[in-house]
Amino acid sequence: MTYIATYRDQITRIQVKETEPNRFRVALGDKEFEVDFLEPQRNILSLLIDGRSYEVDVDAVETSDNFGVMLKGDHYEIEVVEERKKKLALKMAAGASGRQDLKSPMAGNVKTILVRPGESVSAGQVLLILEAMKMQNEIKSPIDGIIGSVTAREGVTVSLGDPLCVVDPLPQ
Amino acid sequence: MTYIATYRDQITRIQVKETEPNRFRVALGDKEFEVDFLEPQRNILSLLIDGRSYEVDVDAVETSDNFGVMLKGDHYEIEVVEERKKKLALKMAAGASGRQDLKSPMAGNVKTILVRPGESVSAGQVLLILEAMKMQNEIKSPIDGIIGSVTAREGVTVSLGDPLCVVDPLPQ
Amino acid sequence: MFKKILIANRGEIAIRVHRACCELGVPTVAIFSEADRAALHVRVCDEAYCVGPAPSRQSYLNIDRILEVAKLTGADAIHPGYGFLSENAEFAERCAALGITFIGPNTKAIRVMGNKTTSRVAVAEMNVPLVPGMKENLRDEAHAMEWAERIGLPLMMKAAAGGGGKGMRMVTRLQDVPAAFRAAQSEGLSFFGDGSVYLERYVESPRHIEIQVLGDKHGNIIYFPERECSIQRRHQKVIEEAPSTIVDEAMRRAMGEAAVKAARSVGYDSAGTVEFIVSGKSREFFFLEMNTRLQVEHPITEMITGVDLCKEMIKSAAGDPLPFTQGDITLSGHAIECRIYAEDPDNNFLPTPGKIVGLRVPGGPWVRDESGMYEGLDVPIHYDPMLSKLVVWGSTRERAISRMLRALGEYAVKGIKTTIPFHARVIGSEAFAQGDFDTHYIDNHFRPADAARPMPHEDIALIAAAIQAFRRDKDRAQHLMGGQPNGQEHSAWKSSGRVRR
Amino acid sequence: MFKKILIANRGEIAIRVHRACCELGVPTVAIFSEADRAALHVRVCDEAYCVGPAPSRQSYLNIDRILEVAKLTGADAIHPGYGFLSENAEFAERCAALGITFIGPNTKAIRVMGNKTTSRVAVAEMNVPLVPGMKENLRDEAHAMEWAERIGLPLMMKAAAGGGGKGMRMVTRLQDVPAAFRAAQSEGLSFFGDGSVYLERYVESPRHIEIQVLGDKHGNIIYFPERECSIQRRHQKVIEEAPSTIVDEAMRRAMGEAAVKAARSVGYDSAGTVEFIVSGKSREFFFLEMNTRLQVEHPITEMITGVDLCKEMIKSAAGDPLPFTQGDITLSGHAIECRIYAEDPDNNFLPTPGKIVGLRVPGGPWVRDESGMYEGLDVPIHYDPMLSKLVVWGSTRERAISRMLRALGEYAVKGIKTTIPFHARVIGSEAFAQGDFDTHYIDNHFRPADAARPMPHEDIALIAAAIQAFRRDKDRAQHLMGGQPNGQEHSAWKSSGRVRR
Repeated sequence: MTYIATYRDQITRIQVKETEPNRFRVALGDKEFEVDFLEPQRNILSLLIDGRSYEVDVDAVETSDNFGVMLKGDHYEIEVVEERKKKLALKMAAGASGRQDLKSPMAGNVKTILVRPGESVSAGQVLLILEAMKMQNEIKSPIDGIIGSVTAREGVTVSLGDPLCVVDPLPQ
Repeated sequence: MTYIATYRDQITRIQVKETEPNRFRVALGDKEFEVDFLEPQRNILSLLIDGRSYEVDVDAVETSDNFGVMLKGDHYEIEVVEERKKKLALKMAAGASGRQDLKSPMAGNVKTILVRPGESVSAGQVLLILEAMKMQNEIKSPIDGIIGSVTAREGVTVSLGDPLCVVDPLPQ
Repeated sequence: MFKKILIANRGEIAIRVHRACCELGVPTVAIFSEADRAALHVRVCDEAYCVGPAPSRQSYLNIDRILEVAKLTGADAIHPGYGFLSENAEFAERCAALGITFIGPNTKAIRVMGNKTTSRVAVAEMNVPLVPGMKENLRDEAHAMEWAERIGLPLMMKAAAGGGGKGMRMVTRLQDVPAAFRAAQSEGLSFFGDGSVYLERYVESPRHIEIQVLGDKHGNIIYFPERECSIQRRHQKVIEEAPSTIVDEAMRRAMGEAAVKAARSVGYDSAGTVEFIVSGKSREFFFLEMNTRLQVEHPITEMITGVDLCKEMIKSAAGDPLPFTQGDITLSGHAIECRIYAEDPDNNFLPTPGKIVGLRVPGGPWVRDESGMYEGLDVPIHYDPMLSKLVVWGSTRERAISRMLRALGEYAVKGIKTTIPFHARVIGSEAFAQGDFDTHYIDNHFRPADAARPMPHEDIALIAAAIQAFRRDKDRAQHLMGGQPNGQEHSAWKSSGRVRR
Repeated sequence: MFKKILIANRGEIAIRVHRACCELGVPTVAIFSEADRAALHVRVCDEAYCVGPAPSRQSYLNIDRILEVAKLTGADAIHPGYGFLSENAEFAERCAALGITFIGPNTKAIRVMGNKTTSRVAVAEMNVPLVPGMKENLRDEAHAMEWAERIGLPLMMKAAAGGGGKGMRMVTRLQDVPAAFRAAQSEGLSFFGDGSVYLERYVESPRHIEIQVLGDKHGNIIYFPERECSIQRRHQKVIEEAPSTIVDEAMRRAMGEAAVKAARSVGYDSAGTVEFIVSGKSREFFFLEMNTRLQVEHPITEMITGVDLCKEMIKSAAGDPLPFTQGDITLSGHAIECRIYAEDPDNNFLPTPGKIVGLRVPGGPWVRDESGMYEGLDVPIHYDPMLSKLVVWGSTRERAISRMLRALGEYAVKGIKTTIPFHARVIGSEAFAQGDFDTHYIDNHFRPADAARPMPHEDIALIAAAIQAFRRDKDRAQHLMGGQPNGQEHSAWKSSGRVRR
């Protein structure tokens, strides 16, 4: 199988082949790796690559192509999509708008909402304040734009990934 | 629901009622207990009974009515059967023979088999030797009897619960 | 000794106190909020009672309900841990009124030391050095300006009831004094219900160094070697060590004796901590405040002295005289503590409540884990994000550092992000190795450099993600064809219990 | 220091050695058998290579393959741990021939001390006391009878190459001498390939007390305070503590000096242990044997002295002189170790290989877990059943005991039975509290009483089982009706991964 992996806007073509049970040959660009694979605990992998031992914590969700990889103290957010599917997605994305769906980065309480639908906001402006574990956290606008809808309600608890509000880009 | 629990040949009638989610009223003979129940880890229970906190490790198998309970360092092997089912089982058992199916008490290798089918054995006689973790363990006959069949084979690995051999009781 | 101790706290400190009680042979009563039914302290204590809904004010701060449980269970003492009711004089008095021993100092000590102004007055009378500044509160902006000119710049404007970095404003220009006065006053009012504000000199290259003291009900007070707590993020301690790299034997004795004097000023009779601000330049030390409770970072003092402070605190509350004198306290080796938080260090330390789906704690020689975590725990959103404290001891500071790096490397928490890797990078930094830091180190120097660090294992991360994608796709294909998934017990694409954005 | 160390072992000791290397900044190479691909040491070491199939002879004892891996990886030293190749002189020589440092003593020391007869001759020359007996091997039954009469009853008939309780026969009547001779000879032949046998006096109320020594390549040898290892089951150590309740300062020094003499007899230059048998009656001590490796129970010595023996052993092998002298070694407090086995103490200690489906390790002050376990590990049937060593320190023996009881209570291993509760009952026994035991205590006194102990929580066990049965039946009923199982994430009747008989 051939995949397109995206990490920090950098795109890598990866070929994966299972040569025997729990052995994989992986081509990363023009580099090739033989991988002795084991999953001793769910989503915790033990990889032996060229004799070196790596313990890799992978967080994956069934409905998504995003993998959160924790490896020797560093976290990598990687999107892995099958090559054909990725090409299709890229074509479609070319026509998509720059609408920003802001989702809650954590579970918490919506403390204060500072904007209303229709309001103009600039990139970096604080839109609302979430509270969790005695800490207040500001949610900022990623772009200059106009508030579309506000889903969050003050005093109401949100979970990780819940929609908070929508920012539409300024008309071109 | 009403159950019959057997622990060390002692029989107790137990009634269980779920009064609200995670709350149970349990009648044990003529004693009654209110139980605040939680299963924070699979098959590890946290029970609050009359304010006292108990952590109980329960080992259960889908196909069996036997529960292995580990509680404050002691292990209890308890059979819990629904009352009607138990009455039926007792009736049937009354007609059953005393045939002994010896099962392997652990995973290991069959080191030596000391008996053959048809051979007379006495209670406590060593029938075969199992080896695991560098230890040799003798499997003894629980009764005076005659060896029926021998399933174990020397040098072959067995798992916990695998049949080893059958001892038939002496004719009455 | 007490017959039964109620532990009026949660998390790792409830576990710590339970362990001490357990070793003393005293049964314990846990209290918990509705959000904490599955918490470890509920499971390990001998008894456990729910005291109210999730918000602290309705549960862990619910004095009436907690005292009810104490009466119901026959507990004759209450250990408050830290935070919550630990420095609440009213609670201590209500315990006393019911004949229940509050395991902490006398109420006068709590009251006097609980206020920055009264505590400064008290210790000044004992000739404990204070940061040059004022012993009264400011009346108004004009009064503030007058004092600012008298003390000289740079200055700190402080709320008298403040703490934990709240209600403080640094002032480097005289014209900023009125605004700082108003800000500190309003923060003091809103956070602590007290708008009193005062001024003091700002200490350069400031280090936060504190002295543990231990007193009994017979007038004995001793001090322990210092704790260095200058590694802070936004005024919150992150890493502590003992001893400090800038304190020598003479300074240790001087600070210890000053701490005992401060404690004597309020007849201190329990475990407590006298905090000093120390100039990294001149090595002068000044009294900051006294915490009238067991401190989060007490384990590092335990590791270098062999004294179980939590246990001695309980014994002292029970009326036992201290079993040792000042001369018995010796310093051996070096200890470090890292506070492990449920926060994402690569995302501005956002809290990361959620379910811990995998846990492997470090072990081996001289590694101590003080934790309330277990595999399967759902870390609630309602409380402080500290998950555990990792403590190591080594015969030298270098060995303690290498041991802490080793232990942090072993610590695997799956399901939520934690500050474990961040600690490893701080401890592994050159400035930490040199002992060359002050309280601004993390915010001003370390974090900017850390954000730009290289990520050397990108290839392996890509390989791991690609293999998991491959196995997921293979499972899906086999599932569609009605086949069996491949040999592994759990297929790779199953959720690990956490929803990702 | 070495550039890279290969660890020729598995289980907890491989982890222990890796931790020491990690703290010294030396990368490690793990080796593993096909049965151990999922073992923790494979996952934590920097590199890992399979050296053969499950049976030890084809993997962990496969000298050719292990040395191949060392060459391949560029490892310049090999740590053998204990067991396996740790006392194999041929292996040490083959390492040397390849220019690889064997982390252990010189080969002569291994050879001389590896044989009971040669070791007795060597230490006797240094005037180390021996159990009254013979320094040569028995020729035949007649010779045995002659010596038996000379030494006097009771006697021990011992295989010269024996160890671990194998190849030993106690003789209380002269007429049993010929049979004991034949039995010891045949066991010696079958277990160790050597039929040499000798006789010695049987020591009454015997205690097993041993002295850790540490030597370097510069002729320095020091000793450490003793370890008391008399709590044994079938001649296998179960619980160790340091110091011993029957050793005072003068006896400690005498035993230490004797141990150093024994070590000097073979120019000892590494970590090693001199084992003594001590009469609980007369307190005389006699040389038993010297183990030329790091001992399982080394951590208790570390806890009472602050010395990291594993690290010092590696440094000494690298040619470093010892960083301390005899006078620097001081004894502080008390330490206890429990060996946690995968055995069922209520079923004649049958081995319990299987999958660990839940694990919560004890933590908190002065608790040290030396383990190769993790949640999800399938404990293989091929190797020693030791899962971990639990070690505690306390300022007094009483505190160490209460701490060990507390830690054992916290230790939760789900999926396989272990000896954890058995340890708690031994440590909690009156005889242990009094320090009043000898090597026969467990087998002759404790176990009979233990089997008859009360089981006080039968009601709660019945309630728990009944509720789980109820929940299972409710789930089944709802499943039949097409409904959803009740709220809990995992339904109760699912297997916990273990098949029960």
